Amino acid sequence: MRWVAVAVAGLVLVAACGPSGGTSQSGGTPKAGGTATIALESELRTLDPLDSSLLVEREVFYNMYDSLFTIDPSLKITPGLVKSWDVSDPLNLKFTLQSGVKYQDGTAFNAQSVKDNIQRYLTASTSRRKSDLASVSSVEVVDDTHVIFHLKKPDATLLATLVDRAGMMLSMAAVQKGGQNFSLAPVGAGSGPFEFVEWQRNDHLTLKKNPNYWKPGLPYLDGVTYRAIPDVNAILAALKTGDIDIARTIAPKDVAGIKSDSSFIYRDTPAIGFNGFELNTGAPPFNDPAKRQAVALATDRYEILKNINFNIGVVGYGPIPPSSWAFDSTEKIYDHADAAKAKATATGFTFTYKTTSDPINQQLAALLQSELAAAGITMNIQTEEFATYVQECANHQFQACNVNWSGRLDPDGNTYAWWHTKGDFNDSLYSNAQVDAWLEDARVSTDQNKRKQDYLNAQKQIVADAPYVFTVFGVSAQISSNKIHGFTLYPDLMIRMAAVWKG
Amino acid sequence: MSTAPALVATQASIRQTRIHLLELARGHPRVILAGSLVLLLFLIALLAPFISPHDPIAVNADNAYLPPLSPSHLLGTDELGRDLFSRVLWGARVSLPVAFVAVAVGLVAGGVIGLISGYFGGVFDLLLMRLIDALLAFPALILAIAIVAALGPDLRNAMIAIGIVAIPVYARLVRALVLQLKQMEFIAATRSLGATPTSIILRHLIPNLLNPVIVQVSLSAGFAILAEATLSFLGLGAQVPTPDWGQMINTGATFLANDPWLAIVPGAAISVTVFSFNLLGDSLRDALDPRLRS
Amino acid sequence: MTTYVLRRLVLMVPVAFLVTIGVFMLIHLTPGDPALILLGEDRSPQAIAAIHQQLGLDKPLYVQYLIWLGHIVHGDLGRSITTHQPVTTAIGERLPATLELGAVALIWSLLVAIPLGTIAAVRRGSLADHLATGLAVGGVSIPNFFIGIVLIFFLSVTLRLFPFGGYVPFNQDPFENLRHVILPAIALGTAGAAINMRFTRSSMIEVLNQDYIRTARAKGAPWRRVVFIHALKNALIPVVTIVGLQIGGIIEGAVVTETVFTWPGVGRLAVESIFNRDYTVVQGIVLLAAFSYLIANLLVDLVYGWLDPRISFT
Amino acid sequence: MSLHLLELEDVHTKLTLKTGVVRAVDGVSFHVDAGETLGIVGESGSGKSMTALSIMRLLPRSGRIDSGAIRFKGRELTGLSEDEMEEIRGTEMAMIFQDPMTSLNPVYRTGWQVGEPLQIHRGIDVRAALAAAIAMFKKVGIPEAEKRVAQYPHVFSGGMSQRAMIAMGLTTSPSLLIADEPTTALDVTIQAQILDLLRTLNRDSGMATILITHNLGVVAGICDRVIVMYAGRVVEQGRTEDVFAHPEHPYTWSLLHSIPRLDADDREPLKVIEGSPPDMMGLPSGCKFQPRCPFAVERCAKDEPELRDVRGHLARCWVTQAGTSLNGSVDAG
Amino acid sequence: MPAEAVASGLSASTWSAADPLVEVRRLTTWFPVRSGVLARTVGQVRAVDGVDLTIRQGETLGLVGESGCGKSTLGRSILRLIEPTSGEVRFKGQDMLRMGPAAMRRMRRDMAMIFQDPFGSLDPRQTVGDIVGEPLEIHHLARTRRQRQERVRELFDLVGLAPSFVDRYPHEFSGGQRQRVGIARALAVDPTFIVCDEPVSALDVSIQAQIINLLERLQEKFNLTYLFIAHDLSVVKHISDRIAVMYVGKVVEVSGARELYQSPQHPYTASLLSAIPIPDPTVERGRERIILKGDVASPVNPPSGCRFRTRCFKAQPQCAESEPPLDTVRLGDHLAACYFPLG
Repeated sequence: MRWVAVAVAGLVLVAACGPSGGTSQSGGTPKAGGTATIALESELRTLDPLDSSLLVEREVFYNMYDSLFTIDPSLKITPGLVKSWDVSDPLNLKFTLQSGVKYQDGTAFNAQSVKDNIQRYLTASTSRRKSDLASVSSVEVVDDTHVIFHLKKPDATLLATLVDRAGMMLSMAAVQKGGQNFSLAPVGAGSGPFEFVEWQRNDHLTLKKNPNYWKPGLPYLDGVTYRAIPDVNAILAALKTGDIDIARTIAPKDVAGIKSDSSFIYRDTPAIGFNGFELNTGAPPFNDPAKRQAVALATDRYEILKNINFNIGVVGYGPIPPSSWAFDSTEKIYDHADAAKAKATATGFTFTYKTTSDPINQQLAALLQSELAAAGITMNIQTEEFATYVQECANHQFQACNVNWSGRLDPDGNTYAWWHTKGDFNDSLYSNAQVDAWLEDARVSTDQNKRKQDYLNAQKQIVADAPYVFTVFGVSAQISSNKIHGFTLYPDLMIRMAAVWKG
Repeated sequence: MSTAPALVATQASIRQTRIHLLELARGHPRVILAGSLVLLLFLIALLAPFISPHDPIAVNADNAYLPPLSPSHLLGTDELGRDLFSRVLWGARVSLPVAFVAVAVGLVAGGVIGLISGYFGGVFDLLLMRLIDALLAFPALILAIAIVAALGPDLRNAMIAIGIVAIPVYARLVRALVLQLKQMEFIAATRSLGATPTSIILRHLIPNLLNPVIVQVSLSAGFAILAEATLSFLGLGAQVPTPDWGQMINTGATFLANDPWLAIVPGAAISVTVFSFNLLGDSLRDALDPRLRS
Repeated sequence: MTTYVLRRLVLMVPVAFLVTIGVFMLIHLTPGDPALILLGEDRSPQAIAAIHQQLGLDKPLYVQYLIWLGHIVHGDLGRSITTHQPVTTAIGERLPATLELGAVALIWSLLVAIPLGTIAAVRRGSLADHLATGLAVGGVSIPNFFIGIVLIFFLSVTLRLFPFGGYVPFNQDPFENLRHVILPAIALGTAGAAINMRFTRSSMIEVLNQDYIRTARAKGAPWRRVVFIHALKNALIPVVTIVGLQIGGIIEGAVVTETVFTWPGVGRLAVESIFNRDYTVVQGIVLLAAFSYLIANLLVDLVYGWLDPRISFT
Repeated sequence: MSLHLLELEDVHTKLTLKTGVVRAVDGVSFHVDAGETLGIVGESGSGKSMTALSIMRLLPRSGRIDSGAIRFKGRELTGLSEDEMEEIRGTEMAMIFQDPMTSLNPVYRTGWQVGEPLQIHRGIDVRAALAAAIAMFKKVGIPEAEKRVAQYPHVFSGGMSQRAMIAMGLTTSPSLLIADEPTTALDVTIQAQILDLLRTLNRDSGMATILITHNLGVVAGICDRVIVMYAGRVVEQGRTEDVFAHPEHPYTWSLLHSIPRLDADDREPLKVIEGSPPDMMGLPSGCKFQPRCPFAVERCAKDEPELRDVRGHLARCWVTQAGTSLNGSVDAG
Repeated sequence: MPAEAVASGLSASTWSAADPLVEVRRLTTWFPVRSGVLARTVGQVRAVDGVDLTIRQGETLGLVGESGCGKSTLGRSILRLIEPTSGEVRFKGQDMLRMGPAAMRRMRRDMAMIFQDPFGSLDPRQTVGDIVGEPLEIHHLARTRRQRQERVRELFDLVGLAPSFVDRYPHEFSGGQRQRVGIARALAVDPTFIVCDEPVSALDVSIQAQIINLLERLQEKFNLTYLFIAHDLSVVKHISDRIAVMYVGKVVEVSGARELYQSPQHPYTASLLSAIPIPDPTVERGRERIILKGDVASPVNPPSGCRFRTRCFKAQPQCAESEPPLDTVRLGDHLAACYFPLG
């Protein structure tokens, strides 16, 4: 089942090195009207940011709901529903809101609405946003357009968090009206460029233009339709038959063909996640650092990039990708595979590598197997059914486990959860007091340079200790028909449709 | 993975005269053709290590995506540069044992249930048949998927799952045949001589079940291979880098647009194999079916 | 006849009960935690525990089973773990697509099977017969996912004759609806066509050997009248059984086809739900499939009795 | 030229089977006149049913009339097209079969089936055909005819089914009825009813009947003339009284002496015909009965005798043709 | 054979050779007709419905009746191949219906059965030698393989089969030969009592006499007792000492064979006799025939009183009121269940 692999948002195997940064595409004067169909790699579960956990859900939300903050293509925090902000006091963040914004159901967006939304995310029993907002103690309404976020402790990552679902503002009236069905039909709930029309589960989700969108002139399109196509080949087929206009992912091997076809547009930019596999430091054989290092040394990232990813993307060196402000290209510990050095470090051991049945993961496994064999390491492949694999990896019942990460805007999201001793994603049971200290410091520090240094230190140590073998940094791509214009590529993989128009 | 083809076979009835299978084959060219095909498949499976030109799992990334009829790669190579011809030959070593084990599981478990249910009747029959009904009512593919998910996806578990799915077919077939046989006079004759139930089952029932059961075994071997391919296609069968046909289609479908042979070659291999077993079963059934004889 | 139907319905109870135990045990004993799937990248121990409590997964298994059983006795299949939709809604939304696919596949299979099977039987031993028999064996030998892949590749991607995958409801656009259903229906119906053809053929051959066919000929009935009036009705009676069972097995049969063609039906929902450990939905679908199988069996027997006057239900 | 209703002349019918060719009917000649009842006796495989099916042209797929002439009312049948044959079947000639229960189509009402020949041949509508069926039911002694025509065959007993079959055959008032073992599957008391019915119908309608049976008692009771068949050949033919009183073929003779007679007074062992019925794939040379014949002489194994007149009827036997009386020879021996 | 007598049970001593070999008392075998929601039994097929019968040592008792009258069920019930519903079957004085499985198996050495269908009664997958040898194996009657083979050859010879046939399979034989195999199997255990269930009805006319004569010869040679079941009254009359006539689950008349033919008492017997055609045109055409009306009554819902009354030409109101017992007419050995016998 291909789709299961995509269900964890991280498997962005469409990786590429495109022109980094500025990625708005010019194509003449924008034209209003028309609709666009977008492929989703898996079906959504919910349309409520409150209990969302899928990448594809976020993608839809960005076009229905507005967040307090937004990013620009270089990942810089920019105003969203918050017009300006003052974070000089790390425990009391003062936000000035946009005025005159209305939700699609006609109710006004104001400070009280911000407070209510944050309150809902913090208290609702089904909320998945609690850990996002763990640092928030309360929201104070100063007046209609001013709020103060009172924090329990300094949180350098909060603004980036509020770009995402925890910062998405919904009309409480619409939420109440929707009742139990709200997550399936959030009618008029957002303030974003498009509003909900209908959701035919497992077939399509339709949004229509919000005629009263607060950004003048936008959006251009009359509507957007999403179709869940849980198979990269099917997505390509649907692109070619014209059944869809825009996709984010196709199989890497098809990229060259699309690029050379003038009826399509292919562009990409480095994404924010990382790909590779975790090694369990809590159990043999990988409780022995030498064996972990041997695996890291024997892994030929360039071969993987070439054979599996068709040279789309760049080889991966650590948790922080090129799109991030904390990225440092000088840190390359395991650049080229070195079987001899790997052999010298540790050889002749056997381990089992867990992965899913996704064809690309399977190819990767077969390739890795043969690469490690060159260093005298025997890698057994165990394909697991997705749910089993997730559980066993989460419960540390593995030796090596193929898990990718879709990435977060702030470097904290790519590091703390994974390699802090108490991280929620620390499947490898990695524990290093120094790394813990650096990651904690980076969380509370307000000085970006200091934070960058913390992350570089931590990254160096993590890569050297090899609880995770980084292979490839992926890309965020636009794959569309050549009729699609005004598309801005963001490293976070999200397809933002407000400024897109059809020629 | 519908059970319907198997159900068709349960129409088989006991012939009153003894038929030697070999004797039968002589009058039916279709049986000979199908038998030879199946034999050939077994030979390929047996000799794969000797006749395949390359190591089926040797990755040679520089040699990937060679089209069929490339020098030294008759059917080309796959995405990791492995020789497709060798992989297809080795695939027989996966599929045939699967068929064998799965059929054995279904036959033994289903056969015993059918024998007990049919011969002793009464409460046994009532209870066992409800169990079989429940198994039949349980959607087969979903059952197989769930069993494999529960036991973990690998070949062994796929075989067990497919075998379990095949149980009702054998239970019903054997039961129906036993009920037919029980009505026959030679069973009454043996009982009138004072034979014990065990001896009746062993000496008279089982030998007379052989022909229809052989037909069913052949048909369900085809079914098992198909089912294994389906499970592997869904990612629940063989593990990489095992050269399994279903697994090869699963991966190969990714490359359908540019390199269609990666899916079509293993697809053809499955189809030919299943066809051979089905043809054998079908022709034997025709040969044995008194209704179809003029 | 009412008592016959009642009796059959009563006999279904233990079978259904066994199915409930079977599906419940199977899915719950399968490793994998729905909470982890639900949470995805947002997992934390607290969130996992919260979900467990919310879904009642922290209770002993037998208690969970009894609670579920209690609900289904009252016709409540519960709510989906992943979408919180009532299971009946989740299935109900998908059912029309599956039924349509199944119906079109069945029609296609019968359109092929009955004429070919009849011709093969009447011209037994002829070239047409050998071809038809070969096709029948071939039709059940090609994996339907493979047929699907090949159809997509040639007719949809390469030749662009048909749209690729997806589903358009009939009331939205009947023509598009039809265009979308054709390829998956062919992929799904091929095996059925082969089986039904084989069945029609052997049934027809058997009927043509019957004494009453000789009687009809002795009356001076022309050959066409003998085949279509005297033989066909008798020959199709056993075909009804197998077709009925195919109808009962639509949900299961469509699993792979729906996956290959991204057809939003119950079969795909079943697979997704197993993989997502959406216990309630899996249980609901299996119950539905089991019931449709059992009811189809009952209906087949009733139709059988209606077609074949020899059978009475007393 | 011919005055006979039906005349067979040197008819040969072959069955081509996987295992070989069987000459099921091998040079059979006989005739039937209007109003008479001709019995054909023989054991299974003797060719008596194949003869009947040859006349009706209802042979199985493997069967074919190889040579010979079948003339019905002066018309040669063997050369007729299937369409022309269909015109004759069910109008001029009717046939009833051994197992009445399986000879009726289970999914149609009996009345419809009985009236069907009229629909086919006379082009009348269903309603009129049904009325005719009711009349026929009454004629063949099926009680409650109005109710019975609406019933399906499975509720009919064997005797009732055979009556319905006879009714079906007679709807078009054919001039010849071929009854192939019409009572074999029935109980004796029912057999007596059916034979009684056939006798009555025959007397009332002037229709000719060919009655095929293995039961000599049935022949004795109903037939004007009798033909005895063995291994695809007619071995004896003549008036029933003559054949029974002085059989001139050893097979007929042995048959008559080997069956227990109800009216026999003694408990003598039965006279036994040794051996088994002939294997049609490997017939002996000479007289086909010769291996089992108690009277066989040397010549019998070499040459096959012709069917010749022996003391007033025809027999195919060297011994009796040479003047020996079978009754006498045994009585003497 | 004293060892056998001991094996058969304790009451053996009370039975003497002058007593009837088999005594059947009030034997009833009903088959349930199920219907309704829980497959409750809604009716019974009264296949055998209270039959009394005595079979004397060394005699042949013929049992005739039309299809479905229960004669075959009666034969099988006597051998306990079908479990009777109630009644007694005394064999050499012992009630077989109350015997345990082991005792019953021992008892089976003394009795055997010959079947109608020479195709169905032989296991198609065994050689005829194995078929005939099986009873020897079951009852351990041959110590060695050689002994068994020897005995099988002997049996083959006895029934007129070439001993060289032992390794052939049933389908290689003709009907008559197969019936001989069946007879050899029955004789293997050296029984005293054989139930012959329509042994010649499936055979060709020219073969029937061979088998009838063989059965008669064997009876004489081994002092066998036969229960000879057939629908053909002329065959039964030929072979039997006494004849019992069955109609719808009941024995309606029993008498000596010749006596039955000459002066049948029950109207059913009379019509049966009259219905049987005699292969002699002069006799046959001069016979006065009783043509019965209608079909045989249903064993599920038999008519009240005398079961034959619905077809009987002598029926009176009394016949519907009560059922005449078998000894309604008693002329010595000749019994008939009829209020208005033919006299």
